[in-house]
Amino acid sequence: MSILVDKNTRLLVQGITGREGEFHTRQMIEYGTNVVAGVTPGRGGQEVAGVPVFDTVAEAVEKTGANASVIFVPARFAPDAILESAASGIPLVVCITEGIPALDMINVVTYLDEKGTYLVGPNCPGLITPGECKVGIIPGNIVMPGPVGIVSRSGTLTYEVIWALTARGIGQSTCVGIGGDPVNGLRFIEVLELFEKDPQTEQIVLIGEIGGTAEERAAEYIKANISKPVVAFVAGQTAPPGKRMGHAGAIISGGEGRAEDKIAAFEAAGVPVAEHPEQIADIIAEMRS
Amino acid sequence: MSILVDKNTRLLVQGITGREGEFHTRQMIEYGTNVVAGVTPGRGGQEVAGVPVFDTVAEAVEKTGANASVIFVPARFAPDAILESAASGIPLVVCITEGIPALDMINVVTYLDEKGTYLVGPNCPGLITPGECKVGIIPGNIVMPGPVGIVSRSGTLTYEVIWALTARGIGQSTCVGIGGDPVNGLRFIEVLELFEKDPQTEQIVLIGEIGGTAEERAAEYIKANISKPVVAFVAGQTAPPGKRMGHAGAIISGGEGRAEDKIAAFEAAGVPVAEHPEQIADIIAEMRS
Amino acid sequence: MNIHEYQAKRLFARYDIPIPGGDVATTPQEARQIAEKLGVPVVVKAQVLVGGRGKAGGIKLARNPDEAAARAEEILGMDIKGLTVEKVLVDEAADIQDELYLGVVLDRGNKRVILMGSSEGGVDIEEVAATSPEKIVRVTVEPLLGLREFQARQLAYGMGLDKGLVRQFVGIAQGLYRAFMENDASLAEINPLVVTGDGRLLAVDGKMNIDDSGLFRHPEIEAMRDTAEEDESERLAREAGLSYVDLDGEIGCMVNGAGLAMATMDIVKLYGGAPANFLDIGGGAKADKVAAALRIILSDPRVKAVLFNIFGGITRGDEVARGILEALSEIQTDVPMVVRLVGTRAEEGRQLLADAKMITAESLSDAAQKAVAAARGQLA
Amino acid sequence: MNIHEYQAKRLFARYDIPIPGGDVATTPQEARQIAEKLGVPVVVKAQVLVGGRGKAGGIKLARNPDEAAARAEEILGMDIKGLTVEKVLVDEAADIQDELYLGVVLDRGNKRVILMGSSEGGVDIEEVAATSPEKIVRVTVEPLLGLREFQARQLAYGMGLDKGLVRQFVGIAQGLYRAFMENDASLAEINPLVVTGDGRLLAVDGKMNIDDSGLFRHPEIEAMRDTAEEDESERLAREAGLSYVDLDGEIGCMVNGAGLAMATMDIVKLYGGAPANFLDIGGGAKADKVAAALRIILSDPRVKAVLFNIFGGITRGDEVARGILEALSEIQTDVPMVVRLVGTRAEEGRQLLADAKMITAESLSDAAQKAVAAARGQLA
Repeated sequence: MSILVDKNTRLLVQGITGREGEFHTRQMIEYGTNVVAGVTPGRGGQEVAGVPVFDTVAEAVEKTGANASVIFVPARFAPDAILESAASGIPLVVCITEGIPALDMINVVTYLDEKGTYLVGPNCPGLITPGECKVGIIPGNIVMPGPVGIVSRSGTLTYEVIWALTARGIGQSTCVGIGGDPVNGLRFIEVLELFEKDPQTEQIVLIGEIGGTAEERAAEYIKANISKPVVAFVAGQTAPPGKRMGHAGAIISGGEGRAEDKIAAFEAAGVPVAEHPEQIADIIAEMRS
Repeated sequence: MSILVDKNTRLLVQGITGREGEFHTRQMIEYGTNVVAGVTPGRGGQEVAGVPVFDTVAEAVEKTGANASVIFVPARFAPDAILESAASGIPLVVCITEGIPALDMINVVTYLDEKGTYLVGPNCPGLITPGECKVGIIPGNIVMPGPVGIVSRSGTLTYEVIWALTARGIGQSTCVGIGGDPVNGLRFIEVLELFEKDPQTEQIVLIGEIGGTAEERAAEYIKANISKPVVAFVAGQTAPPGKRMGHAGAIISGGEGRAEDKIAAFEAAGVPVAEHPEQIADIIAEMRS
Repeated sequence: MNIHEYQAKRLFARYDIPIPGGDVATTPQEARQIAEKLGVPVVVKAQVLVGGRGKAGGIKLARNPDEAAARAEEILGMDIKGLTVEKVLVDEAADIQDELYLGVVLDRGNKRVILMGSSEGGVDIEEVAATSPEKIVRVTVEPLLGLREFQARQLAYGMGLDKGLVRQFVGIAQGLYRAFMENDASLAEINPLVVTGDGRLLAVDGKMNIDDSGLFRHPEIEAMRDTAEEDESERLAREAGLSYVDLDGEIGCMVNGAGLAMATMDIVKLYGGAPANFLDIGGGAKADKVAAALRIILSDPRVKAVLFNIFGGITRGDEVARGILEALSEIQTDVPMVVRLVGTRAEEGRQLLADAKMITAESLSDAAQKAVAAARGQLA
Repeated sequence: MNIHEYQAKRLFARYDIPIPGGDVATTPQEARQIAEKLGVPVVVKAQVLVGGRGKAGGIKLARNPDEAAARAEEILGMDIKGLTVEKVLVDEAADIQDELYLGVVLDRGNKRVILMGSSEGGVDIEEVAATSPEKIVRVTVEPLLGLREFQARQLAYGMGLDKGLVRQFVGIAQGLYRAFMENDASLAEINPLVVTGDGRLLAVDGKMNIDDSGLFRHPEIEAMRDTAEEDESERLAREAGLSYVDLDGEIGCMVNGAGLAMATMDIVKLYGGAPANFLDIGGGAKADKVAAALRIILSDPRVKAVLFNIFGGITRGDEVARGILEALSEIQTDVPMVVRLVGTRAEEGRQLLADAKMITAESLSDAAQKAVAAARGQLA
């Protein structure tokens, strides 16, 4: 078992004919992901990496039975791409694209919530179920199948943690990068809930960062609802207020979003907080021993 | 029993300080309706017909526990008034106002559907549960309590039918005028469903008219779901296509909305269709004998 | 409210929808000048607010300015379904390779705005819907999202549009949707949307209906109202705040409430008569409104009897009676009148009318039968 | 991106929000002229993109043009939290009877835009939130509906606004909401919104932050960017497409990925150092971008050591190495450098750097500790 993606995932790639889209399509196929369709308007009938390309998502879904999509289109077309997948009945949409205006995302996530469509991202590395399915850009060579579920607002920081776990021989059930934007799809809570229900997952790693209050909410949720051990990490203890630290959502503002508050919330919920990324793996290893 | 309104209805009147609002508030109180609050922005603290006036619906609900509202404000303020009631948690909103642009109503009904708020109208006479509660402008002196539920797109035509029933000694459970606009709240189907569940209601009268396909849908629904006898009437058999017959929604256009199609749909569903309003009462009387 | 083709197309053009060059003429000379200025073959099109112009001979091709003047001469003044042609549109003749349909309408059943497209343009879309429904593609607009690009593309691909035209089509669909929404339309239609020989899309015909309830916020559209095209009675009724539709029968009807007014018309027909009009005086009408209504009814020479059917709620029987008397004090008429007053102050109303030589009736059936008999001269 | 008070207020004025008369001066003479033209007492306000101007002496009253010039003289050139005042706003002094707060912000937790109002204006709203949270009224905007009038009224009544001011307030709230939405703002704030002695509402101060991701569709706002106010390194980084924030420490950091960059800063601190910057070179950076990044880091004289932490995914270790070598070929520097390369082509990268006298590290902890030691001169 695992969450969100597995061997049964039939993936559609939006923006498959673009440079990024094509590159990562090849990487995903190489990893073993079942990429069944690509979509680029006007390119219907072509093929990319052996994958048939369609003009519309609706047609691609009809012809190939795609049940997940990943988006590699530029920011100004990405909201439309997300909506197109959701409107076509795809239950899981993963948006890698960075730089989508936050106000555009409000309407998009509202619509997806109404439809019951899962959105991962935007501005995220996607997700991977080791040995089964990779959707997005998380390097396939650092993961291994195992018991640890990872949910993170970050990209490379997540790779760092995966790397440290794998180096200690501890595999992962599913690694989910939920992205660094202020308005996004799945949050910590929804992913925690999925890990709680997943029999394969034994421990959970949560990687947060400054900005917003998602970590505080997650801490409360963990205390009330999660029986599995959780280890947290919060990036940005040294970040100054009012400055955007790379991610659109990584900013301390309006008196909220400080790392210290998030760490305090986790500690109050009984969740150990690692001091640096590699320590996460140490704590997990200790828990498992 | 009855549907939608009864002795427990605590009514709020939006636009209570207007000419129409005040007149009908007095009429409703005279009939025995429990009018607990009025709302007119800027007039908070005043009284109309002994009813306290508030500046906002939220405050009125908080202070008086109103659980239904009726709207007598001009068309350009009515959408906002409907939304204000729904947003304040009122479960039943009745909008008498005529002349609200159809496109404004699309967003309004979408929001109310999401909230689960019932809307009766706009452009309707409201509803009355004889002997218990009158919300709107249906004359109280023509109704009497009894077994017949009435749902209608019309106003005075409904009075005509009520009059004919009462004249024959047949009372009504609840009479609901759903209004003559193309985009409105409750439709025939929703009200039929309520009548089907209401133990007091033994027969149902459905009064339709040209325009749209609500009658056709109702006919299908009756065939599939309604066990109680229904008598229908469709106004506008002599109406020419392309002309709006008074009600914004009463227009045959785009090949739909003809009386003959509606009548045929009812007949196909086994619903007797009266040739003129008074005949409805005759058919009901026969059913009951 | 309906607007003319030329008005609709000018409005569409404001939303970046390509339309043919052209202008409106009210004389053959103007038509010639427009054709000269355009310098290409033109189409001369009657501007009347009714369908079926083409079949009636209201649309004609002209290869040069002289022909344009001649065709305009033929069309201007023509009677099309009872309306006199006062204006013609002189448009560049398009090089038509293909004809498509694109429309934005209100889907009342689903309480949504929808777009419809079809590869079968240039004919009545209802005909296409009846004969080849699979040729019509629909997308539903989510109120939260508006019309999205992907939906416009779905329409385009669904219609089998050439890939090279999709981008143009998306722009046109979005423009038409905006024209619909921003003007409180109930219909906005391009039929045909033409594919030209040189691979462009062109809105050759345009139609737009505006929601009367939304007109208050569009004074520029209200100003487009062609009162010359309006029936005189309907114009007077509109100005008096009455809901009135002129019909062909001989029994004038005055009723309070739209549904009851239709039911009254229907029952007149049921008993062998024919209604001369639909007329709803609305709720709570005062005497002056009633008087105006009666004057309008009596101005129709076909009217052989008048039927008053008033179910008093907010409307008061005595007010209605006063209005009737007011109108009759000015107008000499022999037309027999049947009055049915029920409800609020009906008794007072009946007393006021006692001296006025009215035929009274208790029930609606009774009133209708009496009106039919009266129109035949069998009563009064 | 932040814009100046005067820019925010001019933008607000386009949405019918009343603002005081006034203009911007860069010299005392200009300030005098503006005050003359206004002909009333004025307020001279430093225009800097940082909070706390008032406490720093950047806002001063002037009763006449001479005083305006004198106050401008004092304020221009002043240093406020490291920024030099280049411009002052000379505004009519308002007759302040009461000070309110009105703000539009993005509520990230609920994925909604909200409006906040408070009767406690003129002070930091976070302070109000901390000390008297009941004084803050909030309404949440439904994406389907936008800000509705009833919500603006709820705010007004909730703030205890005088009834006579509610209509004005509703207009201002709707204007501020539109200014927020139509300009892709993340914050739009009027603080204080002043009630004047003659019963008007006036936006005396204004603040607006714009979502960088939305800037592409607002070139007129992009043009408001005050590069003079921008840190030179941050400007260079922005132009190179790098995500960079200048900090006070001594260890320059170059990392791929925002989260990892923050974690790298944090671990530097954990081991007793202090980061000189946040720097994310992004995914898949090529050599030239890496070189630009290194030039920016080395231009900071406080930097005593550089830490490269690259976890290769899309980013390739060899590209990063080439960029480092490219920059070092131009710059003479003695600053010690610690390199940690992991992942894609890390080995190739390490080989390329073998001759460059770099300190290498395997783990992030190791790298951080070595960088801290190097900055102290204990390594290299």
